[in-house]
Parts: sequence; C-alpha cells; structure tokens
Amino acid sequence: MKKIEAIIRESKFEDVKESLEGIGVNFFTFVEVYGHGRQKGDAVTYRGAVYDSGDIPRILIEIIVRDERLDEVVDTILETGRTNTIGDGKIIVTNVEKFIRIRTGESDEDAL
Amino acid sequence: MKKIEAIIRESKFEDVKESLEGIGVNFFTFVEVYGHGRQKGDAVTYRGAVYDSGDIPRILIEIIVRDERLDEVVDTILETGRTNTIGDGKIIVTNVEKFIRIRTGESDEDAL
Amino acid sequence: MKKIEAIIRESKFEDVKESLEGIGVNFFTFVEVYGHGRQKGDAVTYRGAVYDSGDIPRILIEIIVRDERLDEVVDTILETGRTNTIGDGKIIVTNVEKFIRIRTGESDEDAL
Amino acid sequence: MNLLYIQDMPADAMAIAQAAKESADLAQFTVNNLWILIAAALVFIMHLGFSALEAGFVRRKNVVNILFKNAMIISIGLLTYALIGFNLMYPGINEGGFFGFGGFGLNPSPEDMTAAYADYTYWSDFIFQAMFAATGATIVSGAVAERIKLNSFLVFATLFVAISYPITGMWKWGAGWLDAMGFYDFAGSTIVHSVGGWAALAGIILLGPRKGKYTEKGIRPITGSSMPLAAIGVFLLWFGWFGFNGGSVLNADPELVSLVFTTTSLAAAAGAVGAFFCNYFMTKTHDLSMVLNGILGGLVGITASADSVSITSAIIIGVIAGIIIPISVTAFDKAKLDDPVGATSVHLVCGIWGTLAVAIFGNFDEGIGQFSDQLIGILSIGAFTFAFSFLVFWVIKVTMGLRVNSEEEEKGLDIMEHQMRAYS
Amino acid sequence: MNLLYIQDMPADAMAIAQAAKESADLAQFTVNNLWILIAAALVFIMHLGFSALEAGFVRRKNVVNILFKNAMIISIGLLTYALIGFNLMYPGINEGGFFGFGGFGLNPSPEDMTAAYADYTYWSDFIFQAMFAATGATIVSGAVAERIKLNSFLVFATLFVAISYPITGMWKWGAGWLDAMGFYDFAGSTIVHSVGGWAALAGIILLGPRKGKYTEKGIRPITGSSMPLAAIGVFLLWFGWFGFNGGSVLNADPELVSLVFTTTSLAAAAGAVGAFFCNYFMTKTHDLSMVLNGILGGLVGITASADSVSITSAIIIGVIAGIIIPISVTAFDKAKLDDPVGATSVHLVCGIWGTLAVAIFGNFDEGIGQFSDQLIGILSIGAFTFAFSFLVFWVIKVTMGLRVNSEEEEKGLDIMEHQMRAYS
Amino acid sequence: MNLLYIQDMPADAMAIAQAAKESADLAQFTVNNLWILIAAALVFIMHLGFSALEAGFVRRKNVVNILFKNAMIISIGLLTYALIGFNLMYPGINEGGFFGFGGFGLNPSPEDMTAAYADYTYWSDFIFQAMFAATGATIVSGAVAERIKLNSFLVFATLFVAISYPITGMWKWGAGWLDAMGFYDFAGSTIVHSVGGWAALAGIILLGPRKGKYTEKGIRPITGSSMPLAAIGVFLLWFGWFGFNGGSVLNADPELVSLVFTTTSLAAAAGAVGAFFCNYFMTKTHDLSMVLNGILGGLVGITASADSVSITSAIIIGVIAGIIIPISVTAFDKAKLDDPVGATSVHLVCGIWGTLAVAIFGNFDEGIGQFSDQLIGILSIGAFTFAFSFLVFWVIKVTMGLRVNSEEEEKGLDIMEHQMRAYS
Ligand SMILES: Nc1ncnc2c1ncn2[C@@H]1O[C@H](COP(=O)(O)OP(=O)(O)O)[C@@H](O)[C@H]1O
Ligand SMILES: Nc1ncnc2c1ncn2[C@@H]1O[C@H](COP(=O)(O)OP(=O)(O)O)[C@@H](O)[C@H]1O
Ligand SMILES: Nc1ncnc2c1ncn2[C@@H]1O[C@H](COP(=O)(O)OP(=O)(O)O)[C@@H](O)[C@H]1O
Repeated sequence: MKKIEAIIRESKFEDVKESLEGIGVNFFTFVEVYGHGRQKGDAVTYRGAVYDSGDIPRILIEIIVRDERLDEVVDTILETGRTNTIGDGKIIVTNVEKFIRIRTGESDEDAL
Repeated sequence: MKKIEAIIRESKFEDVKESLEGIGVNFFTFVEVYGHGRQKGDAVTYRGAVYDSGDIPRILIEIIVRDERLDEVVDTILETGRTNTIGDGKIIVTNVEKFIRIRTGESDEDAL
Repeated sequence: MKKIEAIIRESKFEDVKESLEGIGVNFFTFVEVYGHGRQKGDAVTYRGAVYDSGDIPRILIEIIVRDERLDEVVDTILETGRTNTIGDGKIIVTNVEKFIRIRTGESDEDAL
Repeated sequence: MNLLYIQDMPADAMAIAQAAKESADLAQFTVNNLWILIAAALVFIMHLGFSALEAGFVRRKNVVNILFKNAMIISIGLLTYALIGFNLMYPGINEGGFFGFGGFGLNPSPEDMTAAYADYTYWSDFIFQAMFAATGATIVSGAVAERIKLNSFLVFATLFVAISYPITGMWKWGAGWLDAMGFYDFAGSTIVHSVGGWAALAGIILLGPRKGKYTEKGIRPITGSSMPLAAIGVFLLWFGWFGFNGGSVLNADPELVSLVFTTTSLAAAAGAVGAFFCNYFMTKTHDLSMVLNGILGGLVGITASADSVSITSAIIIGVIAGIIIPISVTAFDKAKLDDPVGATSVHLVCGIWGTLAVAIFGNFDEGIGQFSDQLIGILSIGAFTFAFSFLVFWVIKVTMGLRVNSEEEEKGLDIMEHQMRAYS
Repeated sequence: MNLLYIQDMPADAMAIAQAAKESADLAQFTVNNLWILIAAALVFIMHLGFSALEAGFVRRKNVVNILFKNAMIISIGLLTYALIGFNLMYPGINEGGFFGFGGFGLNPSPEDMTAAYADYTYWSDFIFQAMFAATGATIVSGAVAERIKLNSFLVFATLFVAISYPITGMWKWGAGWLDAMGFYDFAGSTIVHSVGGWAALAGIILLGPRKGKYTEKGIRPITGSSMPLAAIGVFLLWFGWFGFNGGSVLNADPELVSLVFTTTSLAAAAGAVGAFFCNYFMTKTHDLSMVLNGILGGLVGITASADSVSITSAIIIGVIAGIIIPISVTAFDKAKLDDPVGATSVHLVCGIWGTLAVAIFGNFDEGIGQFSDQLIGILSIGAFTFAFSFLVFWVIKVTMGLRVNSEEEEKGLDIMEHQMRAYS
Repeated sequence: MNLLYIQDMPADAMAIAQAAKESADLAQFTVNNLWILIAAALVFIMHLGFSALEAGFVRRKNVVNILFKNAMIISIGLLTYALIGFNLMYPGINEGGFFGFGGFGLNPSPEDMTAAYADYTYWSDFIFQAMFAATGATIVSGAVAERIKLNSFLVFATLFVAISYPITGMWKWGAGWLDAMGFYDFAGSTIVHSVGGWAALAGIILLGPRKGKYTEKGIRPITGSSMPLAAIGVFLLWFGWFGFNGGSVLNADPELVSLVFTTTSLAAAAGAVGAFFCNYFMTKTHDLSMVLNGILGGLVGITASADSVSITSAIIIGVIAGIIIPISVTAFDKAKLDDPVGATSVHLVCGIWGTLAVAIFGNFDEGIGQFSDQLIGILSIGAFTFAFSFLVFWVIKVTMGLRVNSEEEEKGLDIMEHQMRAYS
C-alpha cells in the first residue's frame, strides 16, 4: 500500500476534501503545517517594523491507499488542489509496509 | 529500522503512553492531527445552524523502533488503543533508511 | 528521492532554517510537535501540585531532497541543530517513491 | 462654591435661610450633575462592550480589524459630535421641526454651567450625548464585519454619526416634530438602537453574505473566535446600560433612577430566559450566543419605556424580546442576510418591539393614539436612516468600493488590511 | 422635585428656612440613594468577575458551559429574587424570628420612594439586594465546574437563590434571630460568601472529583485555560467589592464609606502578599492562581468587619486570609475534594475567618460574648445551608442525575452540552 | 447624620435656618466625598487596564509573569503607601520644601472625617492618592517586560512606590518647592506618568533589549500575544481616566468636573486620530497597537491641563500626542531601547508634552514665565526619578541580578519563573 502526503493550500482544503469524497476516499488524516518555499509569506507590520516570516500555513493530508488507487487519488488532488500560481504545494508518495486498523486488528487492504 | 505511525483517539493517549513506557519505549514524538473516516465528528450548533465538520481531533504518535521490536510495540498499541468502537484509528508502518541522533551523530540502533 | 524528517529543538529552528538557506535549501515544511525521550520536560506547578508532562515542544522539519544532496543536508542539520546536551533530537530518512508539484504536475527532480 | 460654608455664618435668620437654600440647591445640582457624568462614563464602557462582543463573534482572522474599527468609531464619533453633531441634534431652534443647526463647535455661556441650563452643566450634557452618538455606528460595525473595507467603513461611520444620527435624534430629543406629536422613546430603543440597526441592514444588503455562509448544502455556521470575549462584552454592555438608561432620567431623582435600574435589569434577565427557552425549543441546544443576544434584546427592548412601566411589564417586555432573538436570527439567515453578531435582531427588531411596547405597557392614557404615534416614529426614523445609509453605502460602493476581494476575505482582514494577527 | 428652587423664593424667612431644610434633606437623600444604585451596578459587575475567573480556571473544553451557567444564574437570580426572594429575606414581619414571608412580587407604596422608607428608595433597596442574591449561586458554579449537568445545576441554583439564601439572610439582615442575638456580619462574609461556600462543599462531595485529578501517582494538576481571564476576573471582583462593601453602609456617609473603601483595599492587598509568601514557602513557586485567590480571600475576610476595624486590623485580617488560601487549597486536595477554582477556600474558609475576625478586631465591647455570637451565626447558617444544599443536590442526583457521563466529561461540556466550542 | 431630618423640626426660624444650612453643607460634603471615592475606584480599574494592555503586548510565554507583577504591584503599592508613602507625599510640613515626612502609618483625627479636613475625608484622600501611587510602578513593569527577574522587579517597584514617587510628588502636590514656584500639573502628566516613564527608561537601558529584537537584518518585530487583551486594556484605562482626571478636581464641582470629562475624552479621541494618520503616513499600515498607544498618548497629554484648557486646545494637545507616538516608538527602536509596550513613548514623551502644553494652552497669564516653570518641573522631577531608578536598578543588577538568563528568556518567564503557562 502507499502513503500519500499532500501539502496543499489552506484555502483549497475544502475543495480537495470534497473531490476526494467524490471518488469515495472519505478517510484521511490531516494536520496544519507551515510551508517554506518559492511562495513568500504575508508581511507582518508591528509597531513600525516590517517582517516576513516566510512561513505559510498549509494543510498536510495523509492518505493510505491501495496501490491500484494511487494514481486516481493523486490525480484528483492535482486537479482540485491547483490554482496555477506559485505555492500550490506538493504531493509525496512513500511505501507502506503495514497498515492496521486498531479497532479490529485487520491489516492492509482490510484495514481500509 | 521501522517507523510506526499510530493515529489514535485523544482520550486514549495517556493509556498508550503508559503502556509504551511499560515495555520500555519511553521515546516518541507526537502531534495533534484531525481524522476523517467512518466515525463522524461532533455536530456543532451555532446561532440556529447545525454543522458537522466530520473532523475528529486525534493524536499521531511517531515511533522509530528496531525491526525486532516492531511487533511488540504494534501489539501494545493495538491493545491499549482499542475501545472496539468505530474510530479507534490506524497504525502505519514504513521503512526507515537512516536514523540519527543529532546530539552525537550516532546512527540507527545506536541512535535509539 | 529521500524524505528527511528532522525533529529539533524549538530554540534551534531559526538557526537550522538559516543554515539550510545557506546551502540553497529554501524549501521545506515544518510542524510543531511534542517529543518524549531522555530529556525531561519542564515541571508545571499549579495550585500546590507539581506535574511534569514530560512532553517537550519541538519542531519537525520535513524536507524532500534528491539523493545526491542527502548527506549535505543531513550534515548541515547535524551541525546547526546541535547543543550537545540531551534533547537535541533526531533525523529520520525514508525513501520517497514519487514527488509531484501540484501547480505543474512535474514530478521528482523537476518538482524541486 | 465651597467657600460658602467656610465663611462665618451671617447673623440674621433671613440671610442664613437664603444662604442655606442656595447651598441646598447647589448640592442638589451637584449630585444631579455628577450622576450624568458617571452615566456618561458608563455609556463609554459600552463601547468596550461592543468591541469585545464583536471581536468574540468574528473569526480569529478578523479580530484586529473589528477592534480597530471600534477604537476609531468612538474617537471619530466624539470629535464629529463636538464639531457638528451636538448642535444638529440640539439646535435650540426649530422646535417641532425637522431640521436645525446651532452652529459649529461648542460655545457655552457661563450660565450654561449652572442650574439655569439644566440639572447638569452644558459640558455634562455634551459628553453624555456624545457617548450615545458613537453607539449607532458601533452597532453597524458588527453587522458588516469580516468583509467590509476598513476605509469605506470609516467614511460611512463618520457621515452616519455626524449627520444621520443627529438629524433623527433631533426629531424627538431635540424637541423636533416627533416630540411635538407625542412620540415617546425614553432612552432610545428607536433613536439609538433601531437607527443603528437600520444602517446595519442597509450595509448587509449591499455587501452580501460572507463567503461560504450560505451553501447549497444549507447554512454553514461560521463560529465566533472567542465566547469569553463575547460574554465579557455582554456583561459590560449590561453594566453600561445602567448609565444609558439611568442617565437618561437626566437627573438623580431617587424614585425614577432606581425604577429604571430595576426595570432595566429585570428586562435583561427576562431576555436571557426568553432566549434560553425559545432557542431550546427551536434547536434543542443551549446556545450561549443566543442567550447573550437575548440579554441584549431585553436591554434594547426596555430602553424606550424603562422609566414608565411596571416591574411586571418590564419582565414581559424582556421575555418577548428574548423570544424574538432566535426567531429573528433564523429569519435573517433564511433571507440570506448575513449578520455575524446579530445586531439587526438585537438592535433593529428588539428596538422596534421596545418602541411599540411603550404604547402597550406604558402609563399613557392615549392608548391607541399613543400606538400610532409610536408607529409613526418608528417608520419615519427608519425610513430616513435606511435611505441615508443605503445611499451613502451605495455611493461608497461605486466609488471607493465596499467589499474586500475574495483573497482578502479568505486570508482575513487582519493580515490583509492591517498586516497583523490578533493572537501570536 | 427640582421645581422647588426654580420657582420664586417665598418672602418670609421661616418659609425659606423650611424650604431650604427640605431641599437640603432631599439633596442628602438623593446622594445617599445614588450611592446605593452605583453600588448595585458595581456588585453587578462582580458577576462578570466571577464568570471570567471561573472561565479562566476551567479547561478550554468547559468554558462555554461555565459562561452559560453564569449568564443564566444572574438572570434567574434577579427574577426569583423579585418574585419571592426579597420578601423572604426582608419580610418586614417576625422580627427576631427564623422565617417570614412578605408575599409574592414587589409592591411598594409611594412613601417607599421617599426618605420615609430609608436613605434610599424601595427600588434601590431591591436592586442592590438582588445583585447580592445571585452571588451565592455563582460561587457554587465554579466549584462544581467541569462535571455537573447543566440543567441539574440550573435547578439547584434557582432553588438556592430563591429559598436558601433569603432564609438565612433574613436571620441577620431581615432582623431575624441572629440579629437580635448580636451576631455581626457587615457585608456578608457569612451571609453571602460562606453560604455560597457551604453549598459548593455539598456539591463537591456529591459530585466527586474530576476524572484524572487524583491518581495513584498523586494529584495531577488540571491547569486552567486562561490566566488572563482569571486575572481580569479578580480585578473586576475587587472593583465590584467597592460597591459590595461600600454600598453595605446603606448610605453615603463620608466617614464610613471612605473607611470601608480603605479597609477593603488594604485587606485585598494584604491577602495577595500573604498568599505570595505562604505559597512560596510551601511550594517554592510564584503561582499566579494562588495570589489571585489570596486577593479574593482578603476581600472575603474583611467583608464582615470592613466598617468596624482599624486599618492595621484590616491588614492583619487580609494577610491571614491570604495565608489561609494555599493551606486550605492543599488541604481540600488532600481530602480529595476537587474545587477547580478554589471557591471553598476563598468563600467558605476565609468567610468563616472573616466572621470570627469581627469578634477579635471589631470594636465591640462584648469581647468573648461577641465571639460566641459570631460562632453561633457561622454554625447555624452553615448547618442550614449545607443541609439544604446537600438535600437538593441529592434529590437531583437520584432524579435527573447530577454528573455528566464519562465520555461527556472527556470531550468536555461545551461540545456535549452546548454543541459549541469556546474558541475557534 | 440622617437623624437630623427625621426628628421634628425646631419651631424657630433661626434654628431651622441654621439646621438647614448644616444639612445643606453636609449634603454638599457628602457628594464631594462620594465623587472622590468613586474616582478612586475608577483609578483602581486602571490597574486592570495596565495588566490587560501589557499582557496583550507581550508574548504568550511571558503573560503569567506580567499579570503576576501587576497583581503584586497594586498590592504592595497600597500597603507601602499606607505605611510611609502618603506621609512622605503629604507631610503637612516643610511647605515649599524638598522633603518632609509626616510619620509612619495613618492616624487621622475625628475632624479629619469632616469638611474641616477638605471636601472629602482623610480616608478618601488616602485611598484616592494610594491608587495613583501604584500606577508609576505599573508603567515600568510593561517596559521592562519579558526579560527582568521577578524578584528584582518587585524589589525595585516597592522602593519606587514607597520612596521615589512620593518625594517628587510632594514637590508639587505636597505643597513643596515646585508648587511654590508656580509649576502646574493638574492630574500628573509629569508627577505620575513621566515619573513612571523615567524609571522605565532607566530600566530599559540597564536591561538591554529582548533577544532577537535588534538583528543585523534590522528590527524584528516581536508581536504581542493578544490584541483583544490590549484593546480591553486601553478602553479600561480610558474609563479609569475619568476618575484619574475627574477626581483630581478634588470635589464634585459641576463645571470643573464636566469640563475635565470633556477635555479628557476629546484628547483621547484626538490621540487616536493623530496616531492613525501619523502611523499611516510613516508605514502605510493600520497598526492597532499604534492607535491604542495614541489614545493613551492623548490621555497622558491632557492630564496636566484637563481643567484649564479649552475644548479646541484639548483636541490639539491630543492630536499632537497621537502624532508623537509612532515617531517616538520608532525613535526608541532606532536607539535600540526596547520597550515592548511603548510605555516610554506614551508616559514619558507624551507626559513631557502635556506638561509643556500647560504653558502653551493653559489660561495662565504668566506665559513664558509659566513655560520655564513647567520646564523646571519636568527636568527636576525627571532628573531625580531617573537618577533614583538608575541607581536602584544598578544596585539590584550587581547584587541579585536584573535579567533572566538566556535560556529562561527563550523558554519564557512563565514556565521558568512561575512553572505555569498562561493558556492551556
Ligand atoms: N523540498 C520540499 N520538501 C518539503 N516540502 C516542500 C518542498 N518544496 C516545497 N515544499 C512545500 O510545498 C509548498 C509549496 O512550494 P512552493 O515552492 O512555494 O510552490 P510551488 O510548489 O508551486 O513551486 C511549500 O510551502 C512547502 O510547504
Ligand atoms: N486511509 C486512511 N489514511 C489515513 N488515515 C486514515 C485512513 N483511514 C482512517 N484513517 C484515520 O483513522 C481514523 C479512524 O478511522 P475510522 O474509519 O473513523 O474508524 P476505524 O479505523 O475504527 O474503522 C480516522 O479518523 C483517520 O484519522
Ligand atoms: N525512537 C524515537 N522515535 C521517534 N522520536 C524520537 C525517538 N527517540 C527520540 N525521539 C525524539 O527526539 C527527541 C530527543 O530525544 P532525547 O532522547 O530526548 O534526546 P537525545 O536525542 O539527545 O538523546 C525526543 O524528544 C523525541 O521527540
């Protein structure tokens, strides 16, 4: 099985979520992260001094999928996560050796 | 070495933590994440409108273990993380190519 | 390509960030996590009772790099992330099967 | 003044008696005046109440913006009221008329500092009225929050406080035509609160709802950033209302002021209870934001008649105001009129209710006649204020623009308009 | 009333003299009455103080619940006090007795609006007393926080404010048997604060501690959600106490009111210092929550004697109250009596201390006699209140249930009882 | 006192006339005294204002520390002022001198409770002055925040309130040499605010800036933890200022107190507007923290002349104070003098401006002579206060140490000095 980590724009989260549910992927885990890259952050001005932390709040979505569905899910995120402006984010795919449902102990495909 | 990611219930964190310490695994990293899956979230009612974000706060525990200990640790989490009701969470195991202790530069087993 | 996860001290984040930019690695994702390990946390005293959660706030930096640059980046973090006192943190390297830039769909090396 | 009693007492009874009378009258004047000043300070704190309430009901990303607006409104309000507002509202001419202007600035005569002016000095009169003036604009700021451009709002608020509020205020409190007609609005259910509500309504209509509030899936609640802030705001508003209503007696008359304190508090309490049950009946939940609005509804409702109804009537007025809140909030949402803080329900709808309640519960013999007087007051003031606000907002919309763009709304006004975050 | 001095002065000295006397007396009445009303407003703001303090000391997941409870308590309290409480506490009959009831509702006569009634009007009397009444229940809400069912608590609070508080209050302030006996409690260390504390204790015992507070590993501190909220609460309580104690003089007597302001403030300050050192001595830390409780302890401690002790005594009373706080908080925890906000230590223990202090420092010649009077007052009121509260809580427990279930406690009352979050 | 009008009136005119005069004078005394007490309560609430403002402007990790300091300052301040401060500031001896001491503690005579003492009682005098005293130290706490050791600060604050503030205060308000010379400072632009500012400056210099504020890359803004808290603080300070300035009239004189309310409010409003435009001109942003500071600047600026300038002058004084704020804040940063809350700009710089404004706008015929008087006052008090503070801070630095170590600063004073977190 594969683990998909999608680092996307906060503003795109709802759309991506819907599109995933659209293809029946209504299970995932996400966390608020900060990104650092080409896109610059919003400058903060406080008491006369300007500062750009360069950090941009993003959402990291983690989805475990069976190998067959990998491309489908990735493409869905690519489509709906895109604004075509710098800072749309990345998708990272890694291999999962084991995936277990705590409730039942079922593993891999059955755990989905 | 292996990386164990356990996505568990907030309410189970203390128990899992203790049980891990019970088997001598008193080192790990965790982060508060949100889960999306079979279990539905708690509905929010605000000014007459009801809404279920479907997002459930969870704890993601990340533990690096040497291969031999993998099963032991996984089983411990399976036991103590379980409530047998939908939403107990998942365990994800991936392979670690390198594990280094920043303080000393020791790597892999020695870094534990 | 490789994924580097560096779990470092909050207080070292700015330094590490700078040193990474120093070697041209000005793209990464980070998140605030809690660590549990040898280093003990700061005791909290509240209304007469003392308590040490043992949890230490840390920063987890995730960087995807091409294989050739792996060592360079790791070494940089090792250098600047170090205080030589217990609790400097860990570096975890895993393999990345696919890395895609959402904006363009470019993958792997080109996505960097 | 205190020399009087330090100097030796004049020997002859008549002289002493006259001196005594003067001292007594001065003491009475001093306590009356002091109460108006303390009331002014209490009304001032209502601006903190509004700020906290609105900051608590908007999202984290728009908190700095709402605080900034409120800090500027009270400041601009006081200055413009000194420049022209006070003399527009109390022209001292055109009794029974529609408009009058006493000239720019404040130029009291020495007598205006004595009982010859009123039970309080000219300065007390001004500062008490000035604190009222800014209230109207503050009510608007909450309703149009999270999407209106900062400068556009400040321009509107300035014109509103400087021109619209004083003109309609003059109709009644400035001895204008509504006063002559017999319209009664003790402390301003209509003159202050509905007026703010009408302006808010105009703004909401021209702005449209916040992104994502009304979806095809239905109404998506946009939860406030901080309920503690909202609660602090409501308690402070209640606290300030003792000055708002109590000060409107315009002297420290023991019977009247104490009656007003009692009716005001019981109506607020009844408002909470009314909203509690009505909301529970409608949604089976215990929504803090509704109970808080219910308290405010009760306060707005009793404001028109706090000095002229019985305790029982006050409680009934409050309960009904409280019941109105959840119904009205839902109704506005049904109509897709997005009001993040419920200002239209609290100030407009309950303000109208309170003004009508005068005719129902107030001890006025006219009865039905009084009712029509009240109706005329509500409609005339409402029409003028809504028209004025709609026009001004519309002109702003076509000139400088009214609403922030979609990206600014997404990221929040704090970072886009102020380059700041509310919490770090 | 103000007509008097506008009309032409009568020609003859006697007439003028009499008119002057009347004006002077009216002015005096007006200022006395005004002070009671302002004091009532200050006592009102104490309810915001309690709300903020309790919201700051509970966890994020229970903040909406505590705010909701406080908003309802003050509202229900005012209404029930108007309906029956006031006439239970001040029946105007059964002098020296244990119980009396003046009938339902509020029905003042015209004379009740004049100096013939008191130094203040009937309405001032009611609203000032009504603001006190709800205080008791608010004290309870903090102690039983984070685990009690909303409706169960509201039922208790209603009965407590409507029945228990007025009955024991009548014993002293309603000219009942304790008053006749010589028991002294100036502004209510026992009659208000201990009473709240006793009820809190009954609730805590029947509820049991919060999950995870007392583990085999020892006491696990459950840290409050917001220290700024807690600090705001305590400063507002101190502010309100100027009205609580100052208003209890029941007129604006310059000497007494200014003495009360001074003793009250110095005792609060001394309480902070006492808690600072005692807590440091016990734990080697600088615990803000202890210093804040210390201030409250000093305030509660001086409440019984604020008008009748010297400055030095006030400071001593405050310091001791402050020292009591960390000791008492620890003691309750040792006994596994879980009180999230320290209400029992502040209001019950320091309330008892303050009531006894009357006999030690107060200028009463009786000496030991006074001491036993105080003791009888403390015990009789304590016994009645604890019994009443325990019974009511117990009946609620076996009928509608007192405590939320384990899952609700885990997830928090905000989401489970209100479907809301305090912060978004 | 209230017996007077209950007993039957004496038959003869002369007697009645005299009784009337006495009653009238007593009523006047009562209202004057009441106002001073209420003003004292309002000044008290300024301490909550400062606490909230400072807590909002520091980082999350130092919030408990700043709250703790403020809770202790007001407490220690009141106690030390009772012990020695009051009699150092108002020695009642050495008129026109530099120093006097009326002895330890507070020992009023019975006459001190009557109009024979002043328009208020001795206790009112003390509590009103005592509330002022702690203000100076509170100003310092904000400026040295986030890096000073708790105990070191408390030691400084105690000495500062107990010795330095009363001595310079005596020079003017204690009928000392500056008073004799003709120096004018109505409510304390210099005597209270600049004094706090000078001490803050000394502390900042000896402490050095917070880590990471001034980098080679330039000034790195260290954003405050909570803008809502900061806003609450400023609104409460404005509210309290009605007592600070209004009470400084030292009686309830209708004309003067109402004038002071008006000038104070308009100057505050003008300060906001001045800061709004000046800051926008300098940075093209709408910085809430600057507008909030602008309001405070206006308040500090008008404090010296609130009773003796025209409305127009008040507005000009406020606008200029508001304009000063962004310029001054930037200037201090340029000089690498790190002041997290802007206390030096608000209290020191605007305090000086306000004191000079007296000579420019005040109705004093002396003109240039007045100007030099003001200058002498500013410089002499500034020199003494700065020298005293610098010396004390320096001694503390070389003995117990002034600044926390680098790790403590990193992790924050809350966890390191208090083992607590502000938010959980
Ligand atoms: N090498 C990387 N490793 C981890 N995260 C990355 C990496 N490069 C980019 N990111 C994440 O992707 C986000 C978007 O990247 P950015 O370069 O800003 O825009 P784009 O991907 O459109 O070129 C960054 O904010 C960061 O969170
Ligand atoms: N495919 C997945 N990828 C990542 N996280 C998942 C996946 N499926 C479930 N999870 C996580 O596990 C949690 C529990 O899953 P859920 O389906 O609700 O209950 P159960 O695991 O008991 O069937 C989810 O809230 C989510 O955080
Ligand atoms: N086996 C592990 N798995 C995941 N994270 C770990 C592991 N061991 C340590 N860590 C992380 O590294 C941090 C530092 O480790 P610690 O043992 O405290 O100090 P050191 O690495 O210097 O020996 C911990 O706080 C935790 O976040």
